[in-house]
Amino acid sequence: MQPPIRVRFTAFVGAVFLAALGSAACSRGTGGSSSANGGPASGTVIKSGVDLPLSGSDASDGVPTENGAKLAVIDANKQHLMAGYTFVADVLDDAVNGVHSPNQGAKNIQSFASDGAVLGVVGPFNSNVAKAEIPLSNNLGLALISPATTNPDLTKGPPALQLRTTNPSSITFFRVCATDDIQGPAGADYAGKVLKLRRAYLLDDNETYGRGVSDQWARQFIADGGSVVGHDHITKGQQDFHALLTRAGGLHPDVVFYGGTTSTGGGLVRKQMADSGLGGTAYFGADGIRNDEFLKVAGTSASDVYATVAAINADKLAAAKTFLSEYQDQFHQPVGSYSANAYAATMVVVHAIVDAAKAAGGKMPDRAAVLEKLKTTKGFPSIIGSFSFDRNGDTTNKIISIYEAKNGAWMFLTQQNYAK
Amino acid sequence: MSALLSLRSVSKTFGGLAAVKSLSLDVERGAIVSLIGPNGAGKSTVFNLITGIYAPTDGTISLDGRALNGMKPSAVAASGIMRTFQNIRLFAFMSVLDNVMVGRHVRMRAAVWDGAFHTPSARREESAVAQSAMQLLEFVGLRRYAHEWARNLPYGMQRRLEIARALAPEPSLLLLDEPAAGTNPAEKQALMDLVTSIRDRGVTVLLIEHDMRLVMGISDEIHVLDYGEKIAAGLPETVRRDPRVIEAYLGKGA
Amino acid sequence: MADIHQFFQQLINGVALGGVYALIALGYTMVYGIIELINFAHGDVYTLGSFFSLSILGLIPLSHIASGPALGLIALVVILAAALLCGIVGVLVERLAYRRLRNAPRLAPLITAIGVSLILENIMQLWKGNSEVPFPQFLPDRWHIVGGVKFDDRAVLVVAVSVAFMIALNLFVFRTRLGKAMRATAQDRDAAQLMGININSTIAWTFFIGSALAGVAGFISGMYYGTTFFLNGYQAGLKAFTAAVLGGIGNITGAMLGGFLIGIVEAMTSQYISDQWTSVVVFSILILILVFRPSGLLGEQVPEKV
Amino acid sequence: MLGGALRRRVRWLPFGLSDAPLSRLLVGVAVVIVLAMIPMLDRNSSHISAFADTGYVMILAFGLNIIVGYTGLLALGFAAFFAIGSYTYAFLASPQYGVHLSFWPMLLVSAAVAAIFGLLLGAPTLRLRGDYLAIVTLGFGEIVPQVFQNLDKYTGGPDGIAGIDQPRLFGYAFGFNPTPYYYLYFVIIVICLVLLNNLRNSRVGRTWMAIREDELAAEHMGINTTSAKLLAFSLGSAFAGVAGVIYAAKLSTVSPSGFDFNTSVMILAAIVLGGMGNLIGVLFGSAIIGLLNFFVLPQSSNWAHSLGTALHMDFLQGVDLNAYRFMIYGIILVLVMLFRPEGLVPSAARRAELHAEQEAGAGIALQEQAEFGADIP
Repeated sequence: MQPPIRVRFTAFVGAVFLAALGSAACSRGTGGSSSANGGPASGTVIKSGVDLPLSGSDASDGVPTENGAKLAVIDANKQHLMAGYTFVADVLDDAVNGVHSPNQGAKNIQSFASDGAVLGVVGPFNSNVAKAEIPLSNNLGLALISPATTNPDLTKGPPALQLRTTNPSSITFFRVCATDDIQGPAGADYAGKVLKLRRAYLLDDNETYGRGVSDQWARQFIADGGSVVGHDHITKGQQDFHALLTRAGGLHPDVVFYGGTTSTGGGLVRKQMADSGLGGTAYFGADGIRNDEFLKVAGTSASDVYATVAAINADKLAAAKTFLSEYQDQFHQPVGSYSANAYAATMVVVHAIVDAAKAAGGKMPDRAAVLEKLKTTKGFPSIIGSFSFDRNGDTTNKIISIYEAKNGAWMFLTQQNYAK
Repeated sequence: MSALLSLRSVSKTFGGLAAVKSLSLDVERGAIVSLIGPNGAGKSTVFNLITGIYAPTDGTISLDGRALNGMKPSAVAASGIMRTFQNIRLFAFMSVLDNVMVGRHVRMRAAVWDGAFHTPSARREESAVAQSAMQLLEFVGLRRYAHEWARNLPYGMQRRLEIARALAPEPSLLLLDEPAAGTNPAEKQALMDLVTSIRDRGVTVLLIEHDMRLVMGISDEIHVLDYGEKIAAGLPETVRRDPRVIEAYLGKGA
Repeated sequence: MADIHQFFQQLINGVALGGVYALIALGYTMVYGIIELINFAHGDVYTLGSFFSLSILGLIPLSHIASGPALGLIALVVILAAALLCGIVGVLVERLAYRRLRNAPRLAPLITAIGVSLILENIMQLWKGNSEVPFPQFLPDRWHIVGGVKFDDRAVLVVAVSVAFMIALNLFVFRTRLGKAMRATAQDRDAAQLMGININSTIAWTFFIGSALAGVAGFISGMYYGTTFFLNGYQAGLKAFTAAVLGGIGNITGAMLGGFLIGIVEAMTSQYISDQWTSVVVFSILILILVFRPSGLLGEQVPEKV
Repeated sequence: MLGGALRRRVRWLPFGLSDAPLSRLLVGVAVVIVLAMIPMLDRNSSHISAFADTGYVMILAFGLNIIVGYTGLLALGFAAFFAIGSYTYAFLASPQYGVHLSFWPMLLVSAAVAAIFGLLLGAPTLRLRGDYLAIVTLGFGEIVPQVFQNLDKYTGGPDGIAGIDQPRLFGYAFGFNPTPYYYLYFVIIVICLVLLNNLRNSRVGRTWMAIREDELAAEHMGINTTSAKLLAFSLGSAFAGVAGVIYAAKLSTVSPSGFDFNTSVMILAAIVLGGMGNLIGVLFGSAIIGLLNFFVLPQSSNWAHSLGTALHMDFLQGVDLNAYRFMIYGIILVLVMLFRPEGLVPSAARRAELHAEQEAGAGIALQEQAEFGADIP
């Protein structure tokens, strides 16, 4: 006498596993993501991965940057750079709960690596995400070109060497923006020499980028004759800064420097400064707050606010004219600080792929070949000016621009090239 | 020969309220001793004092000459006193067999790794315990339900299962808290037989019961509590005729 | 001197923050008192309160209204509307998610409450997105200086509104029939039922009042911080729960006291230890209180039934 | 006859496998073979990666199931122990301190460290009532990631620790290839299943369940409930420690944000969905939650985006189902608790067997009851 229910259970177990298996098999090859290309895809697809924070507070940084990368892919296809091949931007979001996440970034790189059609990745936006991704890209031999990560330790010196765990001698991480050892001091010079500020209170979000840029800023600010009256860290996800800012108010600063992004609290801090008696105090930050989200969150407090950006202002460049008009036509929204950089970064990747393909006789190149081409990039003409990558993977084009928030908008003040 | 369980001037007060007042009581080895009294007389408090739920405010409780004061319930159980509960407390979503086996745990030695790796010694122990548990279930007449959830048994059987569980570690003393509550006359008779045969296995029984026929039928000795005080003690016939007992049960002027 | 000023300045920050915590803590404590459930979703009802306020304010052409009294009236209307809507949400949650489980093992409604919390958070995310939402600052920016300590109208508003609602709640619970019914149900549900009290409606009212107070807290925190965020309720709810436990859970006065104390502890930690450690300090207090004095500051020790 | 053969037990098998009838062993072996073949059938490594990640959900769910399912203690901050396990490995096998211990012994070290923290938290708190315990563990779950975040000199702060070492086995480097991790999880899960099933049917397992069913009665049966609960708590935490090591190694990075309340909720949802206290249920529950989290939701966002591109419907481009996965967990928790508190997989098999052994009309009113603590087939 066989109990019938056991048979049913056995069948159930089997059925569920078969179903799982079936779904796995069926969905094979559908790992594609949102993509943009000019016209219908034709021929073999070559992907450029795009890893940026695209949701929540970080979206106001990530989305304009993503647009820049997408536009580059569209243009590359229009120009028919490679016969028989179509370029596709494969976009992944590295924000979790609306804030950039190193864990998610690492996961994204792993999924790019698992797709043979991805020959290079544009991104990430945030330095701590890059810190988690570089060891992976180094191990996997997958090129990573960041439009916006500015922490110097990602490319220079022993800390950078430590990130290249598998192949210390091989560079896989490149960037087309300047770094915080330039951005920080440039901002400090402006604060001290132009705005004549003397007493700075520093606040950072304790992330790679925020901590680094505030230290760099402070060093130069002191060198310029100013003094730092206090330096505190805030915690991600914090909402109430009244107590912290009240304490800061007791130190009587004439400028508060914030190292971090809007998503980690840059806007909220500015907004709550007014409640704590710091309403009339200047606010200085770096590229992490130079976005629309900051203006939205800070509201009426978004004035007397200064921010540096480690990239050129595309509005001022003749070479970027077509880019700017195309961008408007395509996306109907303002360009971000790093849209043009993302366009340039994507173009560098695309051209490296094309060059590598030429060297391989028109066949689809492998990642190592693309990497080699990137390493030897010299005098690459781009909409943000012509640049090369140095032996660390940094751009030779080191421009810092400075902005001020006034009446709910960012106004361009000045920019300077720090290339030696 | 000294008594198995002895309470010496045990008192327990809750706030200002005395639940048990200076109670002394001996339970002789191999006897069936009953504790009776009207509701609220403090009988269950006595059980809770013996088993370590409450610490006595005053007095000493000892088993076989060893003091139990201040022991946790688990230590009391380990020293050889097992109990049942007035409102049945079985492990509802465990099998009947598992319930009895849990009762035997005090005497088992298998540790985590023995359990996880099913070491030979653990396996031997496990099957020996399962076998003796099956024998106990046979003894209380529940063998055929060994693999049923405890909660699926009817009320009377749950009472018997609780007894089997309490007998599992071969205790020297068994405390039964109103085992006949809610059972029908036929079940009562079976219960009387069961309690007698438990005594015949060499387990001393201390019983709280309301059913006078049952108490009078099986007890070797009866202690009567009223308002936390012992008002009478002795053989069933003596207690039955005691005017203070009659008064306590039926009220003055009865 | 400066140190003393700093201390009082922080005290004001702490009291303002504490007022918000206290209002939320009241809901935890009332619900726990009556059905012994940690209503995990309560913190999200608070955030919902600020979202409701935001939407109602969006309907009012604020820029056309200039006079002070009219703005005050608007504030009052928005508070009451947010309270009403949150109260309704609270009652719905109780009806749909908790009532069925009133006699289930304790863990079941707690797990359900976590589920409800997640659902509410995601509804808010769908509604307003997952970034900070600015809150209209329609009250004039007026500063007061008392003995060298500066504070603005919004701090006054937060403290005044929270204290006013706490007084109202106390009067309600101790002076009205429904309040009596709530206290009786909290004492002994079965006995209360035998005395002719409608248990279901009493519990529903408890949820309504607790959630309405959270709604009020949502409005004033929106005014105070100038922004709101769909996940705010999680941390704020936990801290308010800590406040309720600190004061003695089930005890209304205790919840208020606990709320203000937690607020002050946060501000002082920020001033004298480090702002980064405020959450750790608060949650350590939670653990220590539960371990060493589960009855809290004002609660009574209730022995478990054997 | 065949039925009889299938019900027979195979005496010579070790580790208690011989206690299961042949039929179940055959089903088990078949399932194991099928699952072991998945990486050969599906060569998309991002799929394999998703399946592998489901493995850590399963191990965590096993651990939490000991605490919540077997022993009936509601622990809400379980991710804290996952974090402790991950960071222990990250400290001792990364450039952070320049220490590079081998992966394999670290599985045990991290398990032990997590278990010790389980003991430290449990010792003072396990006597608390159920819902208070839940809140204490929740508080602990909040504190741990905050501490990792704030002690930036030692832990890398909010950025966490990157460049964590990856396992090698007999010279074979796992690297970032998900397939070896899939098999590693696979082997560990099979071992866990066998050991946990044994444990459940042993003295320790029965003790836990007795505490869950009636703590006072268990105490009166001579069970030291405090030490039994501590054992459950620390053993459950040890599972989280093991999961943490593999998780950190596979991702090669840890940061505090990976261990927040949401992670604890995900694991709780997994065991509630499958059926608390029931191993097969927990396995199914965590498989469903894991696949949903790592496979279905990320894919479905892509599908929505592709559809949006194809149909020129812009709003579909913005769809991000991933961001709403906690909505799904919330709905799961509420619906399961309201309508099916025993979870999706009640152990029908065991009950059927029991019924078959009883004579018809045994006089027991069998009710359709929730089956906590059901057996594994």
